[in-house]
Amino acid sequence: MFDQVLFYISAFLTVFGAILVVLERNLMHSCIFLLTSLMGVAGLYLTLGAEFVAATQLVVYVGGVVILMLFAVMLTGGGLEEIKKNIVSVDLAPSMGNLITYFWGALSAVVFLLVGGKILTSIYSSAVIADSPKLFIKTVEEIGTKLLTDHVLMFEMSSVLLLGALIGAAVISRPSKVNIFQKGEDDVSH
Amino acid sequence: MNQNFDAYIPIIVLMTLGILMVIGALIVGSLIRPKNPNKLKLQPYECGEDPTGSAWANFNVRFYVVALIFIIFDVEGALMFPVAAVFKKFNEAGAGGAILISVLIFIAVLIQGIVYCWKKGDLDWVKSYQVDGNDNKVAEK
Amino acid sequence: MNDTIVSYISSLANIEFSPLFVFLIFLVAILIIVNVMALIGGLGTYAERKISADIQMRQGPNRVGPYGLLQFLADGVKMIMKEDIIPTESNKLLYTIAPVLCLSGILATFTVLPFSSGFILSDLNIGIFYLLGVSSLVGVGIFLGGYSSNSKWSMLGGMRGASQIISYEVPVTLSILAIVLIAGGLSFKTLVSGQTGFPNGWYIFHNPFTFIAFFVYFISALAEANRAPFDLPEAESELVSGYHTEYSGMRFAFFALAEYMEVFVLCGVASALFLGGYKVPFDLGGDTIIGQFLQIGSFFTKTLLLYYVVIWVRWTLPRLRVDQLMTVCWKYLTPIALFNLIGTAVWIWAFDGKSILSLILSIGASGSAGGH
Amino acid sequence: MSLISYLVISTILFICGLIVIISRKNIVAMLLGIELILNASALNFVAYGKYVSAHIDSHIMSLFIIVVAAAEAAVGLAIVIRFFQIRESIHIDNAAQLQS
Repeated sequence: MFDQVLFYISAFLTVFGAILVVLERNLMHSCIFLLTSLMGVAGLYLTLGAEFVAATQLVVYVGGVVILMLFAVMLTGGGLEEIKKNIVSVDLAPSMGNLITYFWGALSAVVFLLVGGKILTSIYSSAVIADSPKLFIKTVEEIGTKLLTDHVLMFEMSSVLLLGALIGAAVISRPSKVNIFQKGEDDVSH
Repeated sequence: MNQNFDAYIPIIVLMTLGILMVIGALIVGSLIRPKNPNKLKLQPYECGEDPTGSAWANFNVRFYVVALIFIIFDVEGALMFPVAAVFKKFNEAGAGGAILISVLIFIAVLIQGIVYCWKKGDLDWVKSYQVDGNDNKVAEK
Repeated sequence: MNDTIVSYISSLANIEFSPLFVFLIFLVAILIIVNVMALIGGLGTYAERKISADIQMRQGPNRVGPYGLLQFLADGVKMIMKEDIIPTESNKLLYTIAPVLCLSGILATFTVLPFSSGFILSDLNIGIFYLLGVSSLVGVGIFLGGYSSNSKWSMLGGMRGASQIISYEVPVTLSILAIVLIAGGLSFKTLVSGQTGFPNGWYIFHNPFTFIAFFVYFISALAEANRAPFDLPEAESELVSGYHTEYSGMRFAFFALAEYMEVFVLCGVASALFLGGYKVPFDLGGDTIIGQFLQIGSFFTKTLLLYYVVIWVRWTLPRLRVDQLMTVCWKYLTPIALFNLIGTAVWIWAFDGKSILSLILSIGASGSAGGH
Repeated sequence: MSLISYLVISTILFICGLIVIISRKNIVAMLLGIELILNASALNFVAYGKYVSAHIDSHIMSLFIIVVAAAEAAVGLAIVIRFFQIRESIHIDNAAQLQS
């Protein structure tokens, strides 16, 4: 019984947060609604029996990515310039091309919709057939075992990925030392 | 199977309680507390002066670099936790050496990252300036 | 399968509860815990003043109730009667949300805090990892509190607070990983049950690396909870009051309450991971009700002793500078914690997970056996 | 509480992320949209893992999606901040040049 309650609460948080990320103009608020949505997704992981993934979602996203986003918004001017544009938040797409391009565009959109709908319905119908929930017990230890046996290459490669990300991001965001000296020389001349 | 989900009840209840406590205290307080705001009271505090400009100005990029190094180590910790949880079992089964090596490789790769940032001075919070005789700022080293 | 307080009670009384009863038992247990924690948070402010008065040879609060014990209630009444001020230039939504995030984040950690072997709300398989994740909500709350006020002092405090909390999470995580390696599990019951009631079985004395890891953890925990000597986010002599400069009345009270409860949680984790947690010597009382109360007493004794040390440190050491703070974290604690982690892993592999005391004893035994 | 409900939720997440990427002109906001999309994919992995294959590999896949998302956020935001330092703007239309 309670798993359904948990599911509905988490689903509400996820969808509500995601929609408000779209509609909210203030970037700081968007970050907070993203936080809501991410916590909702963590709750959905719990209903799926993926405890460890849920906790990782909390640790990495809530503790890391969201704070990083907030810092970035701070450092780039607080997201203030965007607030006072228009009430309907979604910007209109710039108009380009002529009637023929619009015709072909509409036609291809219809084709895409049909193909996509076909794929989606087949996915959903196959999903109904495969509807037999199985639970994992002690997911942490299974994940640990898998990480050390079958997926050990991924485990090691992820450390290389993180190293690359760390060095790359540190190099990119490092304030250039040349500027410091130039400013110092400017101070002398004035 | 039902029992499994019961374990998550306290999480939801406690988080809701956190929200309700704040709302409840504010509602109860609104019945008894005074409410006579004036313009000076609603100003941000700046030691008695009129505040100049918004506080939402640009900040030092150092804060960001620290957050950046943190997030990498955060993810590393998240990946290390399941491995650490099974290390003992593998060791008891006699496979400790191989596991130890793979864990050590994982950590060693990330130590290179922190060593790099250390060498390049990203871990220094503020680059300290020294002022020479003519009031010129000179970067250290 | 996750053990909960309900499964403990049903095993004790041999009854299967219906879902409604399960929920009610949880609710009652949660209300008890939250009330006790709020009391500890309130008494924390009292203890802080009394101990500081003791250290500075003053009287401290002594008017309200016996020995001034009811001072925190008087403070609470004062707080709730204060005017609720929201600065005009502030960001209303974020200003309201910030204390909620701090309080919810801390309250949610009580889910896994092990008061005794039975009285633990729910012993999740991912216990300690969950605690780390949820408590990082506090960092977001502090940052938003600083940002939303649109005051320069708050902004500085919030930025400092967020970067300090996230930085010091790295040594905390690494020190905890060293213990997880020894215990072989993430749930708090696994972590505590590997230890014994006497200090010789505590993980802090398991090997030299965990002995260092305890101090790394404790120092970092001080910084995570914004306690002196790491109380830069609210440094009252430089930043007025830091991230909660603009907060008044109950909103401020919730920030303060969250801070004091966070100190308790971090001390509780330290005592559970390093100091034997709820373990009682000779397993007195066993699994019965009396045993549970003894275990709760054991846990609270250790935790409150650490709580005392935290307050003691605050009134003894001067505050660090921001650059010193970052240097301590990244250039000292993190490398030491990494070294501890590697050292513990190698120790377990080399000595089959035995503790240093049992190694010495076995060497002594074999030595005496060889002598004969 | 069936597979379809999870798929619907992840579809909504994905579409919201896509709308954010298309409609917002702020680069940080576009990164928010990317996070939503990555979450949708990770959620799909776990949902299929529970209902279709009953294999723990799905959890590992979503773990790595989270790892990649964190690395992506770190590098992406670093680029944004560097861009802001050079151009004093984070409007995507100002990023039309490769040279500074």
